[in-house]
Amino acid sequence: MRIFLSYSFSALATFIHSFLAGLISNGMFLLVTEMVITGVSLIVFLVLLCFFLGYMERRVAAFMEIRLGPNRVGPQGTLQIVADTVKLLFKEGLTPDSSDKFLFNLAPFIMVVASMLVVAPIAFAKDFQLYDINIGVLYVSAVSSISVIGILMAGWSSNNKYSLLGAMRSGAQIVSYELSVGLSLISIVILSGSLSLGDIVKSQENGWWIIKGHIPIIISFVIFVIASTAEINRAPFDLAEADQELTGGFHTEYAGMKFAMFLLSEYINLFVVSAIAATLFLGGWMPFHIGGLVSFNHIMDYIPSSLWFFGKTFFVIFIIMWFRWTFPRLRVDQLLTLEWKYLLPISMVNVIFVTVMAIMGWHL
Amino acid sequence: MSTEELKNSITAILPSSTFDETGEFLNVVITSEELLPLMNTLRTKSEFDFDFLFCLTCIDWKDHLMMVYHLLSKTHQHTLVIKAKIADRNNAQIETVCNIWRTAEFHEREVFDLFGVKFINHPDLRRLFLSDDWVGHPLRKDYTDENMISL
Amino acid sequence: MRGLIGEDILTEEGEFIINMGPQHPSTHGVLHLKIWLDGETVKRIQPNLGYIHRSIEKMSESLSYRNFIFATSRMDYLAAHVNNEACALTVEKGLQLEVPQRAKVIRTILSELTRLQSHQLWWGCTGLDLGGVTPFFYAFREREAIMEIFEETCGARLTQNYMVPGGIMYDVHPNFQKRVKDVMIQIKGKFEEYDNIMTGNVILENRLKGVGYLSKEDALSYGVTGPTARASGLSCDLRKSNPYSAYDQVQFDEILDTGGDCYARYMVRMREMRQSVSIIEQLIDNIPEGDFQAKTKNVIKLPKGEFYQRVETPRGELGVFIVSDGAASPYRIKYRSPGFSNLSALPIMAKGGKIGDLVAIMATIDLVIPDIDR
Amino acid sequence: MEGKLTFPGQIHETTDGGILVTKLDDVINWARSNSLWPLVFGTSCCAIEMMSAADAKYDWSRFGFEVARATPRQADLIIVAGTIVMKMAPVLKRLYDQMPDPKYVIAMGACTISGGPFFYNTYSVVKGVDHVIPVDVYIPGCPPRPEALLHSMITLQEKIKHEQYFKKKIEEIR
Repeated sequence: MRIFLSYSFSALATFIHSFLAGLISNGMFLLVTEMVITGVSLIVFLVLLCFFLGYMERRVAAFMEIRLGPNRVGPQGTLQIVADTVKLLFKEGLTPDSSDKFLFNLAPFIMVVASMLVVAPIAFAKDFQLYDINIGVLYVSAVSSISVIGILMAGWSSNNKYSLLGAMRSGAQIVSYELSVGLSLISIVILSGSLSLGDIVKSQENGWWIIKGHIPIIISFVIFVIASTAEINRAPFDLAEADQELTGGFHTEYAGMKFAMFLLSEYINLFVVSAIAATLFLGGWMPFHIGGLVSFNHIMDYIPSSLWFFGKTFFVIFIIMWFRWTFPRLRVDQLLTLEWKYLLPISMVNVIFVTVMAIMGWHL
Repeated sequence: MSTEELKNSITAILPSSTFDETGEFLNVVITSEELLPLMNTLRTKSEFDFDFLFCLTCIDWKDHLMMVYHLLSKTHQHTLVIKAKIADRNNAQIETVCNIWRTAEFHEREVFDLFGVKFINHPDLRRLFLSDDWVGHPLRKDYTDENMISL
Repeated sequence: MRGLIGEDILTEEGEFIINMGPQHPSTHGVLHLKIWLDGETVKRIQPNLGYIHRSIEKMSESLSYRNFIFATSRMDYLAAHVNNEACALTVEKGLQLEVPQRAKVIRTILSELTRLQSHQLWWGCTGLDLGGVTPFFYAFREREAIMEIFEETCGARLTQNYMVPGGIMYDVHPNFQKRVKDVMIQIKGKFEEYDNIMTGNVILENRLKGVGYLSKEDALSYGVTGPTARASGLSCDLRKSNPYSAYDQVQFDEILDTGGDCYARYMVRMREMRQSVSIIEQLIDNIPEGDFQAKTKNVIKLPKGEFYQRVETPRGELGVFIVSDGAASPYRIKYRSPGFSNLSALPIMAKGGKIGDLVAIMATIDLVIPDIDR
Repeated sequence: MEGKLTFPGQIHETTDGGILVTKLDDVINWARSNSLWPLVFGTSCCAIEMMSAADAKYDWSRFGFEVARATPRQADLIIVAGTIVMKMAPVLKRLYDQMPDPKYVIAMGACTISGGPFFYNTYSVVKGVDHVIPVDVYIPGCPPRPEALLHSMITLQEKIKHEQYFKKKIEEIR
């Protein structure tokens, strides 16, 4: 009961830890057991989350496109994605004859692992974080770019010209947009003075950075959302897949479960990117606080921190989906122009503004 | 230019041509060898200025093939039909006009494909609609095909 | 550079060849394009046709003058009424038949409705090709309303076969006028929505402006017609220059643009839709009473001779060339289809652009492959 | 008791593989039938009606069919929408071969069933797509209405629901 009232998961974690410690005496073995439990539950959680995101995407698309969307399989179509996944599981897992079989089969796993790794430092709720690395922001931006290797691997090993073109596009795209993502993350690091995601969330106790940081942080937020949409290859930046140009881009030759893993990693990436945006700019699990208004802040505290986190994350996810279903796709040179001529200079200047703001203490 | 003026001007250029005025347009019947010089004149000479080849096709009259060129001048708004008679059905060939009107390139490939008329100096004379190993030219009247079921 | 199976993926000149189609989402059917690429830049294109060549011309030679019209509905299926009208007009020209005024007006209204729905579908598919899925659904919403009118009028949604030599096959449904008026009010309200979702979009403008330039001279030389040519400043609207049916009774503008690029083609079509609405509104209250079909013999025989009729379809100039030897079926039929000539200009338009540009160009030429292949 | 312990009574071989197998089959059939991803493939008029079936009025996304894939590797279903001519037939065959199992084919419209309006006096039309690839469901019409296409896809769903994937696997092992 106390666990629920305090809205903190530390009690739950302590309970599980002490329960396991009672069973297993060996410290090393205990650690491994706990890791396995955490890992499995994380994967299950992410897969379920992707089911939901897939469903949400199709319903949001339908909503934008004045139609209904899946509503026959299960109540309101909720089981549609389950059906799709089970079907893909039992679909023939084709490996084309002329492909590089090892790389071809490895690529989807790299994609999924790369996107799952980024989940580690994210704080889902108060005291609910897998591992609060002290260089969390650095870790996130470093690990998230591993996925480009997966894409290049998939594109090259397929031995298909469309796949190769898609992979090349994606390589150029992710490497470029990484810069803007990094610079907009840095502006928060400058203000909060920490690379740890836990500390960054705590630094927003008296107001979220998007409110405290005035216009420069709003600009970084916008740049972050645009650049990370590009980084996770979603429309209007989905040039690597570009149905109408490259039929399927880097995953043209993938079938069955291997293709499902690309979908899985796409949705995990979507979640991760939105979660990072929510953590850095919108306060993560931190409730809506206004510095000085104690009673108001107390009332806000009654809303569980996990609800705050997922509320914000899904808000960002909805924005990214909204992009996808309203904008046409950019051309490949325009994509790079947007990054190198607009986003990068703007974010560089913005970092200077943020630094000045941080030194002068103009932020709230 | 009116039909009568057109007739006179063309007779001045090519006395051997014959005219047929029964239809909507003025038809000029020539032989296949006379085609290219006449077409060049019709395109370049400013009094004709036929700048738009709006239809190019062929008719199989069983004993000979007839190329039909529908010409239009956007500046003078007059229309003319040139008919070039190809006497030799088995070795049908005629000069290409695709250097004069670019649109002829595709139309001539179509005629080559379906009628088997060879266009001399055509830049890329291949079958257009049918696969390269197709035997025969289907729009000829004597074309037979075992897959073709007649009603 | 070598591929994994030891096969060169680049040619000796360092070109990268890809085959787009026959099955490819942006070729609008089964067109095959062989593309020589330098990186992402298109160096050369070779269209390869015939994947839907259905031998309509050969087939028509053994059909009667009443029957051959049905195949043209399947040629350019987005403009079936216009195609049927072209054939009917040619046969009427041969018979020297005067069509009743009522049939003329109804033909014109239906042709313009056809143009409207064709342009709407084009608009939706352009959005789809450029990567924005949503316009497709907005376009189809209004298109379905027009489809319902067609269905009520003649029982078919796409392949109508409603215009016959002498007029129209049956009289229109009593609801016709009311429904058309309702749909026109609906559509007029939606143009602004179309502009909001697509025309004003900065990404769309960047994708289309300056892309796929076609000069007026090239357009004329390649025989390009329709909105594609009019966007290059080439005046070629047959409804104005050679009016048929009831086009001489209505006021409308020939839409011309001088841009010559994809954006100009886009804008020409967007503006043409408004003109079509205006034409329909002028005619819908003035459908004269009287016969809907002139009397024709049961077996139509055209006199010996050649008959040519040009009409303006949503894609350009359709020519129907009938050669008659006096028998009950045509001796030779040639369809000069608009898409065929428009496609021949694709290689010069796409040269030097990116793959994404090629998709945009194909979208704005508005290709219908069965119309090209016949 | 020493020696072999025998099961008291008789073991009856169940004809359809027992409850576990049938239930698994039910699950797979449910998943497969509810997740038919069509290939973006249309040759002529029927393709427009196929697009109409995707639009807001008919909306095949209700059944989960809207994930149209451009690449045959990821598709479960070819809707052959439009005439197939001699030049296209090898391409269609290749597309079909490129699809992973299980794969289904719907022949949409008269042309794909028999050549339809292009049956007589044509030299290039394949008279029925079943000369090229096996067909599961035929829909007549020229072109069929979008409702008819939806009906055919629901019919295909019913057909899939009677498949016995695991039972066949077990029989293969035996």
